[in-house]
Amino acid sequence: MINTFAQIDQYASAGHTAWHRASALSKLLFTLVTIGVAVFTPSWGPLLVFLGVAVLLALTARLPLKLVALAATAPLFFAALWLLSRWNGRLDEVAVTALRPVVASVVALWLVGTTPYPDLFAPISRLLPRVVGDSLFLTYRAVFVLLQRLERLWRALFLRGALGGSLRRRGERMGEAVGTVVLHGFERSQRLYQVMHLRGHSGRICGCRHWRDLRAEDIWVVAAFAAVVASRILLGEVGRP
Amino acid sequence: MSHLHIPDGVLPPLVWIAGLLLALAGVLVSAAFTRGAGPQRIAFQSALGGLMLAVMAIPVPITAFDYCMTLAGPVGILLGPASTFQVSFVVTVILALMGQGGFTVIGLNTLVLGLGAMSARPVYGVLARRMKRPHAVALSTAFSQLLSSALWIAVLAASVKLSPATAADEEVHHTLRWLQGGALVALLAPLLLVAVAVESLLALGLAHFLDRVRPDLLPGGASGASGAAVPGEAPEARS
Amino acid sequence: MSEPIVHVSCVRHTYPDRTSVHLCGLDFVVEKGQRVVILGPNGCGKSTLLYHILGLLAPQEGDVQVFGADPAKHFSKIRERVGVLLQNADEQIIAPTVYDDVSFSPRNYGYTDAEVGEKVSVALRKVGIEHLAHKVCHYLSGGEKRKVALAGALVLEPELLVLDEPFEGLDPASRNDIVDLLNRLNREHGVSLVVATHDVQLVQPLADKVYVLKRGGEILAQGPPAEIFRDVELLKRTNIEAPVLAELFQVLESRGVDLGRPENVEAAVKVLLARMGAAKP
Amino acid sequence: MSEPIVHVSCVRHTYPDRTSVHLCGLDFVVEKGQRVVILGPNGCGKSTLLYHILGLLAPQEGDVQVFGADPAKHFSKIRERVGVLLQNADEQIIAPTVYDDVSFSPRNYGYTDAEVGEKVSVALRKVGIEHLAHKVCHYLSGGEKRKVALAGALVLEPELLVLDEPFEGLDPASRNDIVDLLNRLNREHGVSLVVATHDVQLVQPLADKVYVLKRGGEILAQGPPAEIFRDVELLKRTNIEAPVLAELFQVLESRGVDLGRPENVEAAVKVLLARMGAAKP
Ligand SMILES: Nc1ncnc2c1ncn2[C@@H]1O[C@H](COP(=O)(O)OP(=O)(O)OP(=O)(O)O)[C@@H](O)[C@H]1O
Ligand SMILES: Nc1ncnc2c1ncn2[C@@H]1O[C@H](COP(=O)(O)OP(=O)(O)OP(=O)(O)O)[C@@H](O)[C@H]1O
Ligand SMILES: [Mg+2]
Ligand SMILES: [Mg+2]
Repeated sequence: MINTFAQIDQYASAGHTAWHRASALSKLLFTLVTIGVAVFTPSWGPLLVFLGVAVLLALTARLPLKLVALAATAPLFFAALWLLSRWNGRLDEVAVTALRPVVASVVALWLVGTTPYPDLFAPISRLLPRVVGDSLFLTYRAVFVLLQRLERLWRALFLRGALGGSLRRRGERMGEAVGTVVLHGFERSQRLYQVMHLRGHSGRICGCRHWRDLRAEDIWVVAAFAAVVASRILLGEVGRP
Repeated sequence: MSHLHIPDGVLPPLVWIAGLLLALAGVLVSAAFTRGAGPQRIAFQSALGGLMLAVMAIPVPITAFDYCMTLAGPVGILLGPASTFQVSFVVTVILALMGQGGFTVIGLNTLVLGLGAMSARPVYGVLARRMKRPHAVALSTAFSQLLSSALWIAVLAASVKLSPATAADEEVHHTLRWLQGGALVALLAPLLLVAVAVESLLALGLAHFLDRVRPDLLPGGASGASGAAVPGEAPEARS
Repeated sequence: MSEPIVHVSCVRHTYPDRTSVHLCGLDFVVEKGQRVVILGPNGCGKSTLLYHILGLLAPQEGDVQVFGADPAKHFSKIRERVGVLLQNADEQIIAPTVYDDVSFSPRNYGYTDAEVGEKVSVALRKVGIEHLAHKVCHYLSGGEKRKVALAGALVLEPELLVLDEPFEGLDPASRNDIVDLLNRLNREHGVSLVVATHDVQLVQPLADKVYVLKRGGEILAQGPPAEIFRDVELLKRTNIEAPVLAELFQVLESRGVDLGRPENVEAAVKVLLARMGAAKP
Repeated sequence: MSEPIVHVSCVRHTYPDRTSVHLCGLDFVVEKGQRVVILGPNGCGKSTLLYHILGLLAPQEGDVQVFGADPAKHFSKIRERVGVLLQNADEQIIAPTVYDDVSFSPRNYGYTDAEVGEKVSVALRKVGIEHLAHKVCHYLSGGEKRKVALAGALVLEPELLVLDEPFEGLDPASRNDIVDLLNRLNREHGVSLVVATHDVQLVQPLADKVYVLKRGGEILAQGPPAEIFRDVELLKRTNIEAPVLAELFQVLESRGVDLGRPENVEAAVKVLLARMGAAKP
């Protein structure tokens, strides 16, 4: 997941597809509505269409197949536990239970894979108390700082012959390592936040691009939305358990 | 186990909607507590949130599944309840965006992660008077992990109870249900115990380090008498 | 050239671990259009001084004035007039791509898209990184990141630039590029500069005035670079070295050959040749 | 002095974002007891080269040999013989106190407590920081942290020291301290050095041999510092500047006054005085 995180971020920032140009707000609304529709859809017919739409979105956003597959399989473990706990032999119920989270997860991937984080957080942070909104942005940044630091730490441990020993020693060493990372992360976040203020931040994350201005490309988001609604209405009863 | 985030569309709506409402209320209440939070405080809580995410992103191959740590215990101790709840929320939102756990269950996931983490500070407060601070950190971490896991299983159980029975369910025999429950526990229990042990060990190492390098960050310490873990911190953590 | 825009007098800051930095001795003054360099050993308090100027630390004692305001209390009033580059440039990159990052400030101040685009492209051109506009910051080299951060500091055309070790980790050519850029900004736009650095070779081309701090924060001396670098005793006490040319001509003088203090290689060659020529039959 | 202990030939590494570094042109060779400095512009691949030597990156093409082994595969065999200081030295510090950190490697290799204590105090003495032994690393200044990291690298008495920009962020006196220390280690213990740096002023006192890389990783030239710094064309292409003295005497030579290439101020003063004296009646 460590790489997935960085990879998604990279695609969001560097991509140039129509989806990247569409506004963050419309993509966010589309994502929420689609997930909302999906979790209330009782039959696998429309869910299959949703999945098709979601995968199409992700692939036309030039996200690699591997990422899409990863997003599609991530929720399956929990879904399997759930099915195990109430197994009743109905395959159509299995299909519905598995498809809903997969649709949601692929749509979410498309959203974050086409929207740079400041634009993504700009609308979300407006719905939250200031402390939480700022913390969302800073936390996201902190992850990358810490991952980089962890990588360097791992390097140091490797070079200094530390990758061995008893479980207890390894645990303690890890703890110390995490300790240095905590302090480093704290100092870095503090400085980043200071710089944000110095550079004009005053309580509301400003998107970098056009998070709320609609553009021509948003028509494609509307089209995708239409496909979702249409299939829900037309195929609503197909494959109902 | 709290890291095993619940995805969208599996649990019945009643459960996740209730979770969402509760979590939103929690965010608003915690925000009221942290209203005066200075920039240092926000930076500190974000750094710890980032750490939680980063640690969750590193799989530790312990069982058949990659197990991920959360550091929820130490984070809860360092931040105090209100900030901890916010951090849990923020972490859950970012994970949802990254496809780990769903949007509709942001509430439930926040509650499972957050309530466990929030319990760490009070438990630590009690234990720290009786033993060395690192040991108190390790034990309260174990407690918070167990609480999270219990919550997680409770959510699952409540959902099974509340989900509408289909015609097929009527046919399923009672003993089969019990067997299913047993299988689930047999599958999860060892994983859970290993997880608690690893987390606590890590927490112990972290606490040893902080105890020597920044004792002021651990509550109940040298300058912890004033309770000010971070300069300019919100009043809530002083309570 | 004589209106003071920064005035720091006898400020004390005590860090949580009780390290105390007491910036006293002389007042730290920057006049409009002046280029000021701060020198001193590791840990003497250079960054602490800059943090006070930027309002990131509030003085526990003493007084700080920037553009007539107390930055710790009213920094938001003056922050549009101040551009900042902190010690670790990649810590101040906030947004994912170069364009996004440089546009961060103007967007925050509510400029329209057209204005933002205009300002950003001017800033990128000044620093010479137009070609990077749509790159992802994370993958740039150290020097490139620093230039991005500098463009972000310049984008609102500040009157005062505060730079903490802007040359660290840069190759020599990039260092010179930045010195040239700063001097151009100073000359053409009247930007005042406050720069903390360890690179003594760059002080003469960059500074009108040098402040020297010693461990603990005491401001020991101030003056034009040539004068500061002449004071061997001062330099030794503060872990600073004279630039090679200054040292060379210092030693020559001490051996009885006083040729002044040429500021660059060109000037040095000239006086040396003159002397050698003069000494010829 | 002629047994090669490091040999890198035509290594290519492509980063995930497709930036490709191709360390080709000349072979990179370090002989036993040699002091080698690597120069080159930002982002040319100096750190990438060092990572290959340390087995942190495996070559996708080409060949790396260190003490006769392939470090990417068998680094654990040679790890005790190699000491390392990476670009951000303070990120190499793992344990809370100085003593703990310096003793980290020997403890990992299973030395007894007495041996560990002995080794640590020797290492601390070499670097001159015995008085810091029981301090908490986190609160040390930049220069002190770097010395701690260096002591940690020295503690097992390595035969090869690999240093990535060890002078960055240090004040001039600390830089000289480290140069002196490295030279002493080389002289007294025969330690070989590989140092990547941007500080050209320190190259002459520190290096027997210089490698020059250009952007993309190509190894353009190698040779003793005096020779490298004479090649103005090469320097210009690789963003390097000659040290001030080299430049001064270069210009003097071009104006018809050839006084050789003195290596330090002392030597320069001598030839200049000699020349002036000689020119006198
Ligand atoms: N956050 C902090 N906590 C504790 N002590 C600190 C902190 N920041 C700085 N110090 C201490 O304050 C003193 C001054 O630090 P400062 O960073 O201002 O030095 P500096 O002159 O910028 O040094 P350098 O040249 O190494 O950047 C040092 O002794 C340092 O150890
Ligand atoms: N993790 C990475 N991901 C992508 N590209 C990288 C990564 N690390 C380095 N690069 C790229 O590889 C090239 C060589 O980098 P390297 O760090 O070796 O340069 P360097 O010579 O050490 O530069 P500097 O003097 O700035 O330290 C650069 O173009 C850099 O952008
Ligand atoms: Mg500093
Ligand atoms: Mg490098």
